[in-house]
Amino acid sequence: MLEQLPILSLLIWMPVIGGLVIMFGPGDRLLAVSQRVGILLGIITLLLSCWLAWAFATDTAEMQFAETARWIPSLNIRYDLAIDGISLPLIVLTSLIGLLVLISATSAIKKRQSQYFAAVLMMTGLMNGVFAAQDAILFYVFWEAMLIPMFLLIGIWGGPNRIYATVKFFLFTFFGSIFMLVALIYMGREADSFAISKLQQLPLSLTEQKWIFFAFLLAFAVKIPMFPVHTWLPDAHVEAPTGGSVILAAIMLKMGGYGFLRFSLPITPDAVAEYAYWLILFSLIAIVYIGLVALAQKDMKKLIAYSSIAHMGFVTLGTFIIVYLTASQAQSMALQGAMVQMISHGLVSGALFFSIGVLYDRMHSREIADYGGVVNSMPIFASLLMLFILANAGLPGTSGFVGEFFVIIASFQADWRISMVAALTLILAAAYSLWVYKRVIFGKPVNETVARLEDVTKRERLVLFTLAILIIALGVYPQPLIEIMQPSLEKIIESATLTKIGGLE
Amino acid sequence: MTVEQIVFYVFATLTILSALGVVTVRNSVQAVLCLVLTFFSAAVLWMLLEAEFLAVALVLVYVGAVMVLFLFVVMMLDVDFASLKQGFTRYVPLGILVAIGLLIGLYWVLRGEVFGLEAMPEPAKHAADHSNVETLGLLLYTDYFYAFEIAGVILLVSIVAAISLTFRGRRERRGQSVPSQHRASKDERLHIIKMDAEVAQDDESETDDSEKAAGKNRDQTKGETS
Amino acid sequence: MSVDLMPMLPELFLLTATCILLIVDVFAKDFDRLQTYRLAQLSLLITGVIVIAQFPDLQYHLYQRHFILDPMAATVKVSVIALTMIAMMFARPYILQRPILRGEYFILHLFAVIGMMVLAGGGSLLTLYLGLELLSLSLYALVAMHRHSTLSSEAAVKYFVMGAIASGFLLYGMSMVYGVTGKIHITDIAQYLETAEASLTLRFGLVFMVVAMAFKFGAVPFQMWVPDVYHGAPTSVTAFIASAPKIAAFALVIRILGYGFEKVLIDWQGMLIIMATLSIVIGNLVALAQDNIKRLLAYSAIAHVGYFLLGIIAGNGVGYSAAFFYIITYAIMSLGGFGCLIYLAKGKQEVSLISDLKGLGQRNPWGGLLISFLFLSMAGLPPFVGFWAKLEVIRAVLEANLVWLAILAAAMSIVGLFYYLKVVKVIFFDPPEAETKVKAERGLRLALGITGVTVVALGLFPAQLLEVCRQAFQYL
Amino acid sequence: MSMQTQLLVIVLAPLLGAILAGLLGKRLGKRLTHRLTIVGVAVSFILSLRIFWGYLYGNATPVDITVYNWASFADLSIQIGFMIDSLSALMMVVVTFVSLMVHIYSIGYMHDDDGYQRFFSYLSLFTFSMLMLVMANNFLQLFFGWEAVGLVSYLLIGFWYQKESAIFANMKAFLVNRVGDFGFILGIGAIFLLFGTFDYAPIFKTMGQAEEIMQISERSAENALGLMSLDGSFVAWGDTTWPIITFICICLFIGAMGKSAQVPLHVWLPDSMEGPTPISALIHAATMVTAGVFMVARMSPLFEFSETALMVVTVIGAITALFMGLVAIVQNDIKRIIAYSTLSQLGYMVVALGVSAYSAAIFHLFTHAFFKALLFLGAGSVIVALHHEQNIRKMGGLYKRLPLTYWTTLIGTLALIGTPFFAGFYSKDAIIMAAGQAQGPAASFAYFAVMAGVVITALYSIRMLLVVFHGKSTLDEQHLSQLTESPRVITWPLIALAVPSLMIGWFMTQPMLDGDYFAESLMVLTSHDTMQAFREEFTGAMSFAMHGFMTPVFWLMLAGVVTALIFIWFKPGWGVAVGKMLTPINRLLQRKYFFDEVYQKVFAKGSYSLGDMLWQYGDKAVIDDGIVNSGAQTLGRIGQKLRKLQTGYLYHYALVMVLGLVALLLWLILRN
Amino acid sequence: MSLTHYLMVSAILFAISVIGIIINRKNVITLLMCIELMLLAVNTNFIAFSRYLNDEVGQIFVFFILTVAAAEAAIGLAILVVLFRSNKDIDVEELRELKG
Repeated sequence: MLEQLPILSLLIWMPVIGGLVIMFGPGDRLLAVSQRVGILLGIITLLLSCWLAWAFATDTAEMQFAETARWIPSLNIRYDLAIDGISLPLIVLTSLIGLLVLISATSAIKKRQSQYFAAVLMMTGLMNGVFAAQDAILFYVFWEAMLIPMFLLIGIWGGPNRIYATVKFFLFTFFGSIFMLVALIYMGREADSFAISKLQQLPLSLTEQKWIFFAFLLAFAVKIPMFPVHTWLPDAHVEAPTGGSVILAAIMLKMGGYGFLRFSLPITPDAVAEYAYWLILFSLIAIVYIGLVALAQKDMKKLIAYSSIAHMGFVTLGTFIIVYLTASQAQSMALQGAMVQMISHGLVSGALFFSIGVLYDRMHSREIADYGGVVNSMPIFASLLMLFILANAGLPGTSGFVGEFFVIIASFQADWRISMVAALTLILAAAYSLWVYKRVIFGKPVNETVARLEDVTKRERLVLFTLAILIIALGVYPQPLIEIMQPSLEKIIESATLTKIGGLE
Repeated sequence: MTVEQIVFYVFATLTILSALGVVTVRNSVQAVLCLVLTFFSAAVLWMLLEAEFLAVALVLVYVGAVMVLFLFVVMMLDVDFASLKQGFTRYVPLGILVAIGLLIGLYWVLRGEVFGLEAMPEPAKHAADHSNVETLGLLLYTDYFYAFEIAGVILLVSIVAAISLTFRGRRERRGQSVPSQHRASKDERLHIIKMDAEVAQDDESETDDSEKAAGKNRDQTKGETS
Repeated sequence: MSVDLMPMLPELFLLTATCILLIVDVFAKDFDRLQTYRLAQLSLLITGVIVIAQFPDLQYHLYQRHFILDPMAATVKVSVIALTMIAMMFARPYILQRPILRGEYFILHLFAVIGMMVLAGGGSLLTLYLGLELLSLSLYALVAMHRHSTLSSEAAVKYFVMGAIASGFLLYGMSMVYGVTGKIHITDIAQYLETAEASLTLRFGLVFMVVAMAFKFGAVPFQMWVPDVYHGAPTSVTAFIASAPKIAAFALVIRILGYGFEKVLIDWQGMLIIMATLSIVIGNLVALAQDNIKRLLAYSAIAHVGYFLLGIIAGNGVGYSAAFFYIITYAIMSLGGFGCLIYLAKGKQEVSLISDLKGLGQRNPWGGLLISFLFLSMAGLPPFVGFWAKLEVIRAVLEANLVWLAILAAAMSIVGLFYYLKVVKVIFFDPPEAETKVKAERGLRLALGITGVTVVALGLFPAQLLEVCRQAFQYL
Repeated sequence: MSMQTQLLVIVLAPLLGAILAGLLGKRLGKRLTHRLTIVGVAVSFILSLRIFWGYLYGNATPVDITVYNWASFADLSIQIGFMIDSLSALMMVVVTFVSLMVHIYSIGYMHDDDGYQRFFSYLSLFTFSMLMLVMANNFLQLFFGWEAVGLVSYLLIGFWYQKESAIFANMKAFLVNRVGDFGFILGIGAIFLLFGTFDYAPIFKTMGQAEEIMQISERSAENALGLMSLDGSFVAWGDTTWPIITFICICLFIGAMGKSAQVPLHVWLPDSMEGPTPISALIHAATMVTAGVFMVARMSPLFEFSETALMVVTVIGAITALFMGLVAIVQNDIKRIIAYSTLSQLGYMVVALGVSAYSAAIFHLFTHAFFKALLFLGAGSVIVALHHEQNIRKMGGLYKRLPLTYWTTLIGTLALIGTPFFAGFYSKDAIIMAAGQAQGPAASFAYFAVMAGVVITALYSIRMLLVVFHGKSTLDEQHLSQLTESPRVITWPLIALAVPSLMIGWFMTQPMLDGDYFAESLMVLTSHDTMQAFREEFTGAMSFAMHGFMTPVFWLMLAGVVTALIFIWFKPGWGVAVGKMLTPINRLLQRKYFFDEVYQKVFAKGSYSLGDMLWQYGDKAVIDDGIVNSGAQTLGRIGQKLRKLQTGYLYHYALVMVLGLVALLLWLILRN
Repeated sequence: MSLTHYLMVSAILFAISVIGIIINRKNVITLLMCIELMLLAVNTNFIAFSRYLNDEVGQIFVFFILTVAAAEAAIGLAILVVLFRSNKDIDVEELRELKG
């Protein structure tokens, strides 16, 4: 029965339209209705995406669940949706995180809650769209459209310095993506089609590739974010409401990594080969430099934000190291590492931001110095946070380990020095993660408020436990995920390692 | 030098000089008169170019109507011309420079090699019975009827616009103005201002202040309703 | 000699209706000019219907080739009429509260529409000039309509003087063109250029004309009037000036440059590149420094003209249709933008500073949302129509192999986004200073709704409009 | 039960106990919690023992079992599985046995603690992790276990999370271990580069072939590696190159240094004594800290092929054995003394590894597990009796009050100092002998170090024993009289550990050192075989023990004992005097060679301030203020400047327009 | 008389009008007059061309320009009146409420 439904469209538009309906329908006046409808939509979205995962054929790199329709015939822009092995996990992740954010918002958000619901739902749908779009312009539309609800999310429900943060966020990301648009149009003209698959096959000279590569790089590097265009992220995270941070960290950053895999590698393989050296260098800087910076943070959210940047450094490292790898095993391992790291970071950073949200809702402070000894009053929370912190530090058995391990091992195959620098994260990540944990959770309660904190509520427990289970499950048994992604990654490797300029010159 | 040439040079010089007068003389009335002179001498040049109808029209319509309108306005506005700042801006040199540059450029494209007699010989003069008016009329009402219609509309617009802009209604009318009453909104009539509650009576200065404020407020309200 | 006047029916009908309305207005007793307003709207509607009913599928040169009827002309006419109707919807409540309320206000709109229709269908330099003047004269008068406002009259004087200089330039250029070619018809000029080399004199004339046209759009360095007039004119008039006339001016440019001087593309292309670059850079940068919202929109208009010119620069059907699309959508957006300002004006109080919009999102979520849509659309963000416009012109520039220009345009649109965001930020994130809810009359809300919905709807489904714009240039 | 089921039960039983105790602890209550976890560990122990028995007395062969496919792609598959051979079987028994004892002991020790259930959960979790480590059949799983035991160690050191020193110590422990892991993971990377797999079996097989080549054709190790094309090398920096095999071994050894607390990564172990004493016994003496030793032994097929790596191992081990022992002499905290002793003993084991006496190392690991756990538990018993007093200067004369504790501790001490017939004697003397047999300067240094270590060990052990149990009590009589022996749950494990401390050497020397117990699991090249002499010389425990009296080792030990007796017992004043004479050295030892201070300043503070600097200057000043914000401001300023051009003067407007016109005309002319 | 002569006269007129607009600080009326001058230059141009091309279209064009110029003058003056009424002044230098 489900096979006949345009399931990807549903995944995109159901939340978007649902969000609009909530905002202009029941709204805040009938908050209970809004909440229920919103969560119901979230659940349905998640179920649908789970069904996708279930029905997904894992033995092929073919695009699946394809939907296609005319959209703008004069420009040959089509409404093409389909997913492959790298889209699917991200879509499931998006739907899941979207739902969890909704659930946690019911208690955490005090003002204009229905609008918050609407924004989150819309964002969920649009992000699903980013991962499902197979037409470059459609992709771009989702990519940019998503900024707007996020902009509002930070701007309306954010912290004191939210306006600076949200404008900076918006401008940074726009700054990146506008050049991508130029590149897409350029290629669309050459290929007479905006279908991503066509663009991937488009023969391009090295100069063209370089320009296009930089345009893409800007877009994805800002989003992911790579050093040195990362400074929007700490600000945005700090000021965003919990849900905003979660979505930002868990999914939005992944779009950068997804972009690299979907666009940069297959479309500009020669330019990638040309510049991989620098990208690897910047990834390593992200890992070490940002790791050190994270150590010095006094604000919990900022710390996690910086740690996100460092973790995403592994994604870029894994993505670009394949240029220097020859063995197919190692190449697969590198990309698998990058992908698993993305999914895992989605879960872990989401969980961490939720946890900070739990604390923030009680104490209204993100300063590490305001906390201490939380474990005394919130033991369950402390245990869960321990798990997340350790996953953040990449402890084996949690999902955080898998990606880092793969990337470190794979990069070793290219050059042990790269691997050595990357492996420093073992120390740095542990240092900043455990140190913040120590200061916040351990010790005697620093003040009366901390001593009187209530442990996690049922709702919070549901959210955190869900993530905890997934984090462990992925760490202990990543094979199902890897199996889904492998054929698609192989295809990417294949196109990324084939030169495009041979035929031209 | 033929008569024609003499006429040309005389009136061309006159045109240019009087045009310079328009931009340089202090008094606006004099400037208008200079402009009239410019038009007159230009009309003579037009005559030389065998555009009799237009030359006449220029004098009749332009000098007779438009320039009179200018004069009329100049005088009606009753501007204290003496108080108007005299002299030119410090942009005079720049302005002149630019204009000279423009002129050189124009000379270059209009120079003898391009539009001289060799390139563009003067056509034979029309016979004496040739009616310039007739030719134009024929064209205007046939080939150019569409443009002619539009020109009519333009004149209509100018009439409507000029009246609409300047007509202020009869002055003596003193009835109520319904539109202005309609326009008024509540908050323009009544200002509700925040005042401190009445405090102990010995604090005189404060009551004084609030009374003043209230009084001021009353004045304001009055001023706006009247 | 009998002439078939049917192709001119829309113009004729509108003119007749306007004349009748002029008389009706004199005798109308209602103080709020409702009757005039309604009749004006009705006549526009009927005109529009006639245009659509007569929508040509070929290019006709009629009335001694002074009048061209082709899809482009018809499209321009329809959009001009539609935009004027919306502008009048915005205007009514605005002028109702100010001493601008006169029947002539609407009648001048109608005259302006006639002028624009003439422009759209102008087949010779003469008719184009006359159409332009008809339009301009109406606009001068409209700007000065707020007779008691010093700002308004100052704006009118500046507009008038600058406009008159510009039309002087235009005429001077036309005279040169006439002198060299001996022709005033667009097709004749094109034909002349087919056979003869364009002399420097002709090109000089072209420069003069291009300057005048650039003035009409407000492209740098001929933009000086734009901020002052947008700022000083009554907001309802600004809304009108900023929308429909731009489309008409587009028609002018296409008729002259696209049809007439197609052969000397290389000359005017260079000029347009210079002007487009300057407009994009200066418009965006100066807009950044504005705190008055009308001026901000004015500078953003300058920037948008720069983007719009990118489409023309391409110098082919694709480019023109891109520019056409751009200008139509921009007209909708800026009409909506100024409409919002009318919507937000409290009583006689004008919205002038950006900070006056504080907390609008809370006081009136719908209004805030619509305004944000419009601003984000102007910034070129999907899923709003502005995005497609930007996409189209960038595509056109790339078509012309001007990659650097595309990149510059893209880069400056970041600056653009910055100041649009500043406004959106004020609307949504700043706490309101006054608690009063914004109330507005139905027509205004409707008009705003139309523009807002259009911006979104076209953003999601731009294909039809794109197709129409493409159709308009199939004869090139 | 099939082998796979057995192994799964061994691993999962403690895990199940841990999960139940952790999640449902509060609901289960204390009694049910400890019963559950003890049953879990007991089951593991019994099954482990059975397997061990099979290797010891039966003829069980190594097993390599895959449990599930963890990840597989591009014809690489990484599996979770178990490799059981004599080595891992031995480790399993040690782990489960000590763990069982500690579980039982903890019933008494932790009786009144609020975190009772949590404690048991951690203990069982540790058992699970440690079993995963020793039973792994591939590097990934090894690494998992490696980190998991580190985690539990972290949790347990910080068990009393309100104690500032504890939560500092646990973080320190984890981070220092992470430094080791840093090396370890690079080693794994190199292994994957060289062998293309993470599984032990193919690696061992390859190395076995290399060994065969060496033996058959009498080639050198390098030659053999070359034939197997395993002789790759990396460019380190410039022209320096490293053979991969050396790189692998050194990296792996860095991991081992972290876990087994070798200098300079030893700093965490003394601090880890902040945790409850049973933990110190289980994790920081018997099992986890020996994981490094186990790992190197497990990797003997690799280490054997790198002389350089073995040399490094020897030197590091020797330094640790000698210098950490010295520190123990001046410590006053009962647990810290034992901790430094542990460091020193670990040094012995590592020396043994370095001289290729893997079997001796493992044997010492084995005996050490018993007697050191015994010592810790004994110390715990004292601590409990004294209401958590750990300073030995506040103790004294306890032997009457705590007889059982005293006697068991005595057994442990005697085993530690290497009294013949006690377990420690066999293993330690074997190591010393092996070191003596080895060639080269590193081995000579190591031989000296371990010999000196014997004196030192005796010195601090006896000192501790005397100060705690004999001598004058600083407690008043009333207090003293209230002291009672610990409950049976505490004493029984002491006894249970005292028995193997006393006797295990007697039984095990034969199979492990003389026999071929490890034949299947350890690889020693003939040229390195330092245990050869041992095997030739002795035929059993008895002959070895008898020989022991005639070696200098015994006399050194005795000298140590006597010195201790003199300085502590007979002439305490001398001790003070000597201490004063050697003030600088004393101070150096008191401050533990300033490792902590230097690390704190250089690494902890250094990286914090570096991070802060990068943040303030790199992120904030340069990127944000320097580029982003100032870029925006510059644009704004340009906008303001340009805005000034709009003067409002009509004639300016006209001027600009005309200028524009002229400029365009000029452009047109110039263009032609 | 060659065409150039006439064209140059009108070019000079054009230049004078441009100068007049730029340098004028007096009043708006002068500006309007300068514009009239400019149109006169244009008209002369057209008529001269018309004569030398022997083509009446130029004259027709002038006819319309004259018409439009008259209309323009009317509206310009009307605006001037409005300005005077609201500002009590027609000084060009005072017209700078709108700037920036």
